[in-house]
Amino acid sequence: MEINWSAVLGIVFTPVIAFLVGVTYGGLTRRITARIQNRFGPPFYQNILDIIKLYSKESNINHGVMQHLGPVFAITASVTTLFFIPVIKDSPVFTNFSFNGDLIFLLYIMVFGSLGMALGAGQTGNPNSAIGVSRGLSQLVGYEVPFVMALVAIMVQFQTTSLNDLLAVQDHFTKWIIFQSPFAFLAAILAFLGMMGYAPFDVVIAPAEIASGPPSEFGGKYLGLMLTSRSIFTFAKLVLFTDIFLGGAHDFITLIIKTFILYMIPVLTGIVFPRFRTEQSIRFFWSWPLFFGILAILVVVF
Amino acid sequence: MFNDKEASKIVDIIKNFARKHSLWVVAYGTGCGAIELPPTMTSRYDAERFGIRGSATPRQADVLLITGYLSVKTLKRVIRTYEQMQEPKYVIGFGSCTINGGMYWDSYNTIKALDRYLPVDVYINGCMPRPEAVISGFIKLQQLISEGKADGAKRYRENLEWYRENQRKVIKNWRMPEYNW
Amino acid sequence: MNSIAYILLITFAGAGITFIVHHLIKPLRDIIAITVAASGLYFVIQSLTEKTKIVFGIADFNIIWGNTPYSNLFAVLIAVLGFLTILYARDFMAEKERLGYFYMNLLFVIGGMYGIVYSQDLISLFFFWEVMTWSSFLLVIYCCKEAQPIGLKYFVFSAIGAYSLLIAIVMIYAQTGNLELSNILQNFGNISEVNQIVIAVLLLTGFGVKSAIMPLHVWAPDSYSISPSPFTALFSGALSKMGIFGIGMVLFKFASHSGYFSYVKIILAWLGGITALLATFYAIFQTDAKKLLAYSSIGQLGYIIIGLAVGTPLSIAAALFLVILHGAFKAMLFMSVGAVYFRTGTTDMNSVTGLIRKMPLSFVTMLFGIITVSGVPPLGGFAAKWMLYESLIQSKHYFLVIVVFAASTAAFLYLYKLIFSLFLGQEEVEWSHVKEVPLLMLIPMLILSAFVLVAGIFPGLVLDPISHAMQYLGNYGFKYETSVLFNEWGNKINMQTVINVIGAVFLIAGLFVTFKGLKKTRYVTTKDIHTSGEIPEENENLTYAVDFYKPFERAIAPALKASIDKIYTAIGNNLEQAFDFLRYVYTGNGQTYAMYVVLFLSLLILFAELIFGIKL
Amino acid sequence: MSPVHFIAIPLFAAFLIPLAGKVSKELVKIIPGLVLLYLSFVSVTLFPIGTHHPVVEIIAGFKPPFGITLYYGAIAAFLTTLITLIGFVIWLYSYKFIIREPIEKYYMLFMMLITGSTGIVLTGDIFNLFVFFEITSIAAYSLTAFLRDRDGAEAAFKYLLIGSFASTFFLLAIAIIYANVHTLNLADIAVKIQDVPVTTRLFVLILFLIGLGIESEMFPLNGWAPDAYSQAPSPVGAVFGGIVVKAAVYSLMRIIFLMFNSHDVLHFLLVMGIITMLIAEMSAMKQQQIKRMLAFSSIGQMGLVIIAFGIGTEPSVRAAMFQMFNHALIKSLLFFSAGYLVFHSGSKKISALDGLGHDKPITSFFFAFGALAIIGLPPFSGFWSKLYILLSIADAGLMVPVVLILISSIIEAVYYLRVVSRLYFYKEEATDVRRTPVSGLIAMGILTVVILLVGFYPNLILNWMTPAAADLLNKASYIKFGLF
Repeated sequence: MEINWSAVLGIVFTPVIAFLVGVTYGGLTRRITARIQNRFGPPFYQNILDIIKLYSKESNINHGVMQHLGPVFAITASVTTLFFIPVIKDSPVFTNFSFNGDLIFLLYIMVFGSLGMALGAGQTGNPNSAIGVSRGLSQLVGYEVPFVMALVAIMVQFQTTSLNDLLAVQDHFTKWIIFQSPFAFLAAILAFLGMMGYAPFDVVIAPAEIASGPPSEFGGKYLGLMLTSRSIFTFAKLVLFTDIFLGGAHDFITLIIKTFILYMIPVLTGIVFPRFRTEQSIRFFWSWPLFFGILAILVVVF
Repeated sequence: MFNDKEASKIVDIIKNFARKHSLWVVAYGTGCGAIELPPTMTSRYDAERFGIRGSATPRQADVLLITGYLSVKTLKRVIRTYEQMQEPKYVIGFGSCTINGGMYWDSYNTIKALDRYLPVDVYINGCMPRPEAVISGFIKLQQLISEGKADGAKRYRENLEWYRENQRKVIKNWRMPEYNW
Repeated sequence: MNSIAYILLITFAGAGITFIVHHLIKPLRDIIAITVAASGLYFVIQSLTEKTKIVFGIADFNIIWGNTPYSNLFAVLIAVLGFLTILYARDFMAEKERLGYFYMNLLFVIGGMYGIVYSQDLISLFFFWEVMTWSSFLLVIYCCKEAQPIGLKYFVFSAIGAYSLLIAIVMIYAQTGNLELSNILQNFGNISEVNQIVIAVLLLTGFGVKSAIMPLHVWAPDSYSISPSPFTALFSGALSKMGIFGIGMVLFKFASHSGYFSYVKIILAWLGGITALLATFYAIFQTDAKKLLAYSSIGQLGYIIIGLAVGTPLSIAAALFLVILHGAFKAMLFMSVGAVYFRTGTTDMNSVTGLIRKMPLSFVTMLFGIITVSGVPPLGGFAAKWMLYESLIQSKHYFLVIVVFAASTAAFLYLYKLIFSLFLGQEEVEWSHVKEVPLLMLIPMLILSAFVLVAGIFPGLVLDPISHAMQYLGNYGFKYETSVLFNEWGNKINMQTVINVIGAVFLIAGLFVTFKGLKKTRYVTTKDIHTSGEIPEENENLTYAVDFYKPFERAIAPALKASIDKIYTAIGNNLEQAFDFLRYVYTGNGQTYAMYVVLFLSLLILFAELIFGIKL
Repeated sequence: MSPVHFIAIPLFAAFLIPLAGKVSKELVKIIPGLVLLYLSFVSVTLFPIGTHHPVVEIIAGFKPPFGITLYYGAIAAFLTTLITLIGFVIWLYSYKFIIREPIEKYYMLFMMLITGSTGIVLTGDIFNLFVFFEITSIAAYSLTAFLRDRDGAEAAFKYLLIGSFASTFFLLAIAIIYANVHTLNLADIAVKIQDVPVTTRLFVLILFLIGLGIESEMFPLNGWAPDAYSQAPSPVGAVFGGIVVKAAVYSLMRIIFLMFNSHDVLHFLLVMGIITMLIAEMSAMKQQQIKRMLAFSSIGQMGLVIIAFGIGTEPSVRAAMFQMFNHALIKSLLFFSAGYLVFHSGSKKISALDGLGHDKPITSFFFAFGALAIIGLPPFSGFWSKLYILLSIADAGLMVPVVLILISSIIEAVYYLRVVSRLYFYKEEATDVRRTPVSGLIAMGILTVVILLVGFYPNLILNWMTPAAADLLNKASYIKFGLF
C-alpha cells in the first residue's frame, strides 16, 4: 500500500501547530487583557506552563467513566473539526480530510465536544457543573441560529456546502465573502462572540459565581486535556472563520495574521463588557444577529 | 545522550518549572486577610505576572491560602477543601493568626497553630501582611518548589494519623469522610 | 397461501390465542406471544424477496393485499420493533395484571400495522387503521384510572383522523367508483381539481393525526407517557410511522396531478417545522421522562413530515431514513426509560438520579439514543440530519432550514436533561438497591444500539431499501455509496472517514487519559464534590435538576404562552356544557312531549309549502 | 308452511300462556321459546322463497283488494327473520332475567308484541297494519310498566299518552284515505292515490309522518323513548330497540315509498334523520343512567337509518336495512349486558358501574364489545353498515350528512368509551363475583358471535339485503303481486 506521506505529515503536524498557536493566543490574550487593565501580565507562554503543570499533577480523581471520558470527547471534537477544515489553502499537507466533509458536518462536530463535556460534567454530581451546562446549552441554542443563518446564506449564494469550494471562490481579496456577503459576516461574527465564550457571554463558566461551571470537578490531567482541546478548538474555529469569510491563507504567516485579527474581536469585546445573564444573551443573539442573518438570506434570495 | 536518571531529572526540572510558574490559588477567605488579596491580584501588584491566579475550585488549585484566623467550624471545611485538592499541593499560612493565633491567642474557638492540622509550606508573617509580603511569600514557595522542598502533601500523607488526631481533638462532631489515598 | 397471508393470519390469530391461553395456562402466554412476533418477523423477511398479491372479495369490494418496496420498508420496521417490544415486555410486564389483554392488544396493534402497509385498497386500509386505533386505545388506557381521560382524548383525535380518512375514502368512491389503490391512482387525475385537493387534505389530516402534526398533536404527549413502556416504544417507534406511511403515499402517489398541491405541500412543510420547533420547546420543560420523549417524538415526526413535504429525492430519502432511525432510537429511549421505571418505579426526572453505575447498559443505550436523536456524528442521526439540511437548502427552503436547525439545536437541551437527570448527577441512597435490568430486556436495547451505530457508519445499507421504496413512490433517484452521501451540488460527506478520524482520535486521547497516572487516578463518590468545604449529608440530593432550563424558559417565554391544548380543552368543555343543556329538550314531562307532537304537526301544516312544495 | 304462522302461532301462544300458567311456571317460560324457535325455523325455511318471489297470502278467502292479504316479499322475509331470531335471543335472555311475577303476563305480552311486529311487517292491508300497530303498542305500554314501580308507571303513561297521539293520527289518516279511494289494500291504495287531490294527499302524509314518526322515534316525537327504554326491564329495552322500532320504521318507509315517493318527502326525512341523530347523540353524552344513555343512542341510530332511507337510492336503502340489522343485534347485546350490570350494581347510575369489569368479567366484556361494535369500529359488523351508508350518501352527491354522521359517531364513541373505562379501570379490586346466569350469557354469546361473523363476512347478510332493498323500492312489483 502506498502511503501518502504529505497526508500523514498533515495529520501529525496540524494538531501540534494548532495547539501551539492556540495556546500562544491564549497566553497573548491574558497578556493583552493585563495590559489593557494596566497590569504587566504573565508571559505569552503562561498557558503552556499551566497545561504542563496540570499534566504533571500526581493525583487525579474522577466520579466515574463519563467524567473520565468527557475531556476525551472534547479533544476528539476539536481535532476532528480541525482535520476537516483546510488549514492552508491548496496545500497537500494541511488540507487533511476537508474534502470528505462539509459545513453541515462541521456545525455538528463542533457541538460534539461540548455535549461530551456536558456528559462528563453531569456525572460529577456537582450542582455548579449542572448549572453551567444548563446555561451553556441554552446559550448554544442562542448563537447557533444566527450562525446557521449566515452559513445558509453563504451556501446558497455560492451553491456549495464545501469549504474547499468556498475557498476556491475567494481567489482575490475583493472576492472575500466578508465583502460579498457582509450581512452574513455580521451575523456570524456576533454568533462567534458567543461561540468563544468570552464576556459578555461567559455566563457558562462564570468563575466567581458558579465555580467555573462545567469543569469545576475537573483537575489535573482532565483539566489539562480540556485546556489542550480548547486551544486546538479555538484555532480550528478561527481557521474556519478565516476560510469562510477572509479567503483562507496560502501560508502560515497570512493565516496567523488573519486569525489573530479575527481573534481579537471577541477578546477585546470581552475585556470591556460585563456579563450577560443567560436569557439576556439568548435574547441578544435573537435580536441583531438574527436580523442580520435574515437580511443576509433575503439579499441572497432576491 | 542521557541515561534514564538524567532524563527523569530533566523532566523533573521542566515539571518543577511549570509548577513553580503556575500557581493556582484557592483563597480561603477565612479571616480579615482576604481583603489583602484583591490588591495583590489587580493592577497595582499584579500577581499574575508570576503565574499566580485564582482558581474557583480546589480540584483545579495548587495552593491553599489560609487568609487569617481559623475557627474550629471553618477548620472542618478547610481540611475538606485541602483533601479535595490534587497533588502536588501547597498550603500558605497567611498572617500571624495562622502561626500562633495572633490577636486571638486566647480565643476558645480559634485554631492557634495551623501546622498542627495542615502541612503548611510557607507562612507569611504580619497582621496584616501587605501585598508585597504576600508576593514575597509566593516567591518563597516558588523557590521551595524548584528546590523540591515544598513537600507538604507528602508530609500530610505520611503523618496522617498525627494530623487526624489533632484535628479530631478540636473538632468535636467529627463526621468527615475518610481520606482514601 | 403466501407470506402476507401468513403474517396477517398468524398475528391476528396469535392475538386471540394469547388471550385465551392467558386464561388457561399462564406461563405459555409469553412464549406464544414471542413466537407469534418472531414468526411475523420471519415471514416479513420471507416476503421481501417475493412480490405477491392476494385478492378476494368481501362485501362488494375487492380486498387486495400485496407488498411494494415502500411497504416492505415499513413492514420490516414493524416486524423488528414488534418482536423486540414483545421480547422486552416479557420481563417488564411480568408483575402486571391483565396480561392477556395486554398481549392481545399489542399483537392486534402489530397486526393492524401489517395490514395497513400491505393494504392495496382503501377498505382494508381503513379496516386495519381502525383495528390499530382501537387496540392502541385499549393499550393507552391499560394502566390506571388516570389514563382514562387521556385515552379518551387519544380516541377522539384518532376518530377525527380516521373519519377524515373515511370521508376522503367515501369521496374517492363517489368520484371514481372504485377503492382499489391501483385503479384510484390511475383515475385520480380525472377527478376535478378541487376534489383532488380536498381529498388530499382530508387524507393528510387523517394520517397527520397519527403522526401528530401540530394542531392535531395534543393527544400525543399524555398518551405516550401513560401507556406501558414496551408499548410506548412501539407506539412512538412504529405506530406513529403509519401516519407517515400514509402521508408519503398521499404526497407522492395521489395528488401529484394538481398544480395547487404545491401550496398544500408548503403548508405541510411549515406545519412540520412549527411542530418540530414547538414540540422541542415543550420537551425541554417536561419533568417526566416519558413525557419528554413524547414531545421529542412529535418533534422528530415533524422533521420527517418536512422531509416528505419538501419532496426532493434527497429530502424524501432523509425522511424515510429518519423513519427507520426514529423507529430504532425512540424505541431505544423508551425502553431505556422503561428500564429505569422497571427498577425505580418512577420516571420523574426530579427524583431519579445517578443510575449510571447501577445500570450501565441501559445508560449506554440511552447515550446511543440521545446521540442519534441529536444528530451528532458518528451515529445514524447525523446522516439523516445531513440529508435533510442539504435537501432543504438546495430546494430553497431557507427559513425552514433555520427553524429545523433551531429545533434540532434546542433538542440538545432536553436530550441532555434526560440523560443527566436519570443516569448522571449524584448517586442517591434512595436508589442504591437499583440494579441492571434482566437480560431479556437488555437484548432489544443493545440490538437497536448496534443498529444505529451501523446506520451511522454505513448509511448506504439502510439507503438501499429506501431507494427501492422511492423508486416505487415515483422514480426518485439519488446518489449515495455505502458510506458516502452526496448532495445535489455534488458535495459529499464520507462517513467512513469521519468514523475513522473520530475513532482514532478518541482512542488515542482515551488511552492517553486512562494510562497517564493510572495508579494515582482514583474514583471518588459523587458526594465528594466541591461544595465550598461543606460536607453533604448522605441523603441530601445536590443534583441540580428542578427547573433545569429556567433561564431558557425565561428567554422563550412569549413563544410558550399560547397552548393549543387549552383551546381544545375549552372547546371540549363548552361542547359538553352545551350538550348537557341540550339534553333538557327531553324534559321528562309527558305534557311537554305531547306539546312537541302538536307543535310539530302545526309546523308541518304551516310550512308544508316550504317543506313539501305543496300548499296545504 | 305459510307466512300466516308468524302471526297466528305467537297469537295463539299468547292466549295459551295464561292457561299454561295454571299448570306450571316452567311451561310458561318454555312455550315462548318453543314458539320462537319454531318461527325461526319457519322464517329460515321461507326466506329463500320469499326473497325469490313474493308470497301473497289471502286471509278469509276474499281476493284483494277486498280481502286482507299478507305480503311476504324479500323485505318482509328479512324482517320476520330478524324479529324472530332476535325474539328468540331475547327469550333466552329473559328466561333467567325475568324472575319477578307475573311471569305469565310478561311472556304473554312478549308474544303479543311479536305477533304485532310480524303483523306490521307482513300485512298488506292498511287497517290491518293499524290493528297490529295497536297490538304492538299496547303490549309495549304494559311491558314498560312491567316492574310496577313509580318510574315505570310514569314512563308507561308517557308512552301511552304519546302513543295515543300516534294511533289517533294514524287512524285519521286511514280514514281520510278510505274516504277518498274506498280501499284499504296497500297495493290498491298505491294505485289509486294518484287521483286524490294533492292537498289531501299532503295532509295524509303529514298525519302518517307524525303517527309513524312517533313509533320510529323521529325527533321531536320521541319524548317517550328514553323513559320507556330505561324504565322497562332490560330485555324489553332490547325488544323496543331490536323489534318494535324496526317494524315501525319499516311501515313508515313502506307507506312513503308506496304512496308519497317524492324528493321533497325524502329530503324531509333526511333532514329529520340528521336532526334526530344529532340531538339524540348530544343528549346521550351527559346522561347519568346507563339505560337512558342506551335509549338515546338507540334514537340516534334510528336517525341514521332514517337518513339512509331518506337518500332513497337502492344502495342507501340496502345500507339502511343492514344498519337496522346490526343495530338490532348490537343494541340487544348492549341492553342485555347493561341489564345485568345494572342488576349487579344495584343502581341505574353510570357512576355505580365502577370496577364492575373485575366483578363481572364476562358481562362487562360483552358490554365493551357491544360498545366498540356500535361505534362502528372494524372488525365488528357495525363498521360495514356505517360504511355502506356513508358510501351511498356520497354516491348521491351529499357530503354534509357524511360529516355530520361521523361527528355524531365521535360523540357516540366518547360516551360509550367513558362507560367502558368505568367498568374496567376505575376500581382495581374485585369485590363480589356473582355469576350472570348461563342463559343470559348464551344469549349474549350468540349475538357476539353473529356480530363478529358478519363483521368478518358481511356478504352473509348483504346478499339477502339487495333483493330486500329492491323489494322496498319497487312499487310496481308490489302492486303487481299485491293485487295479482
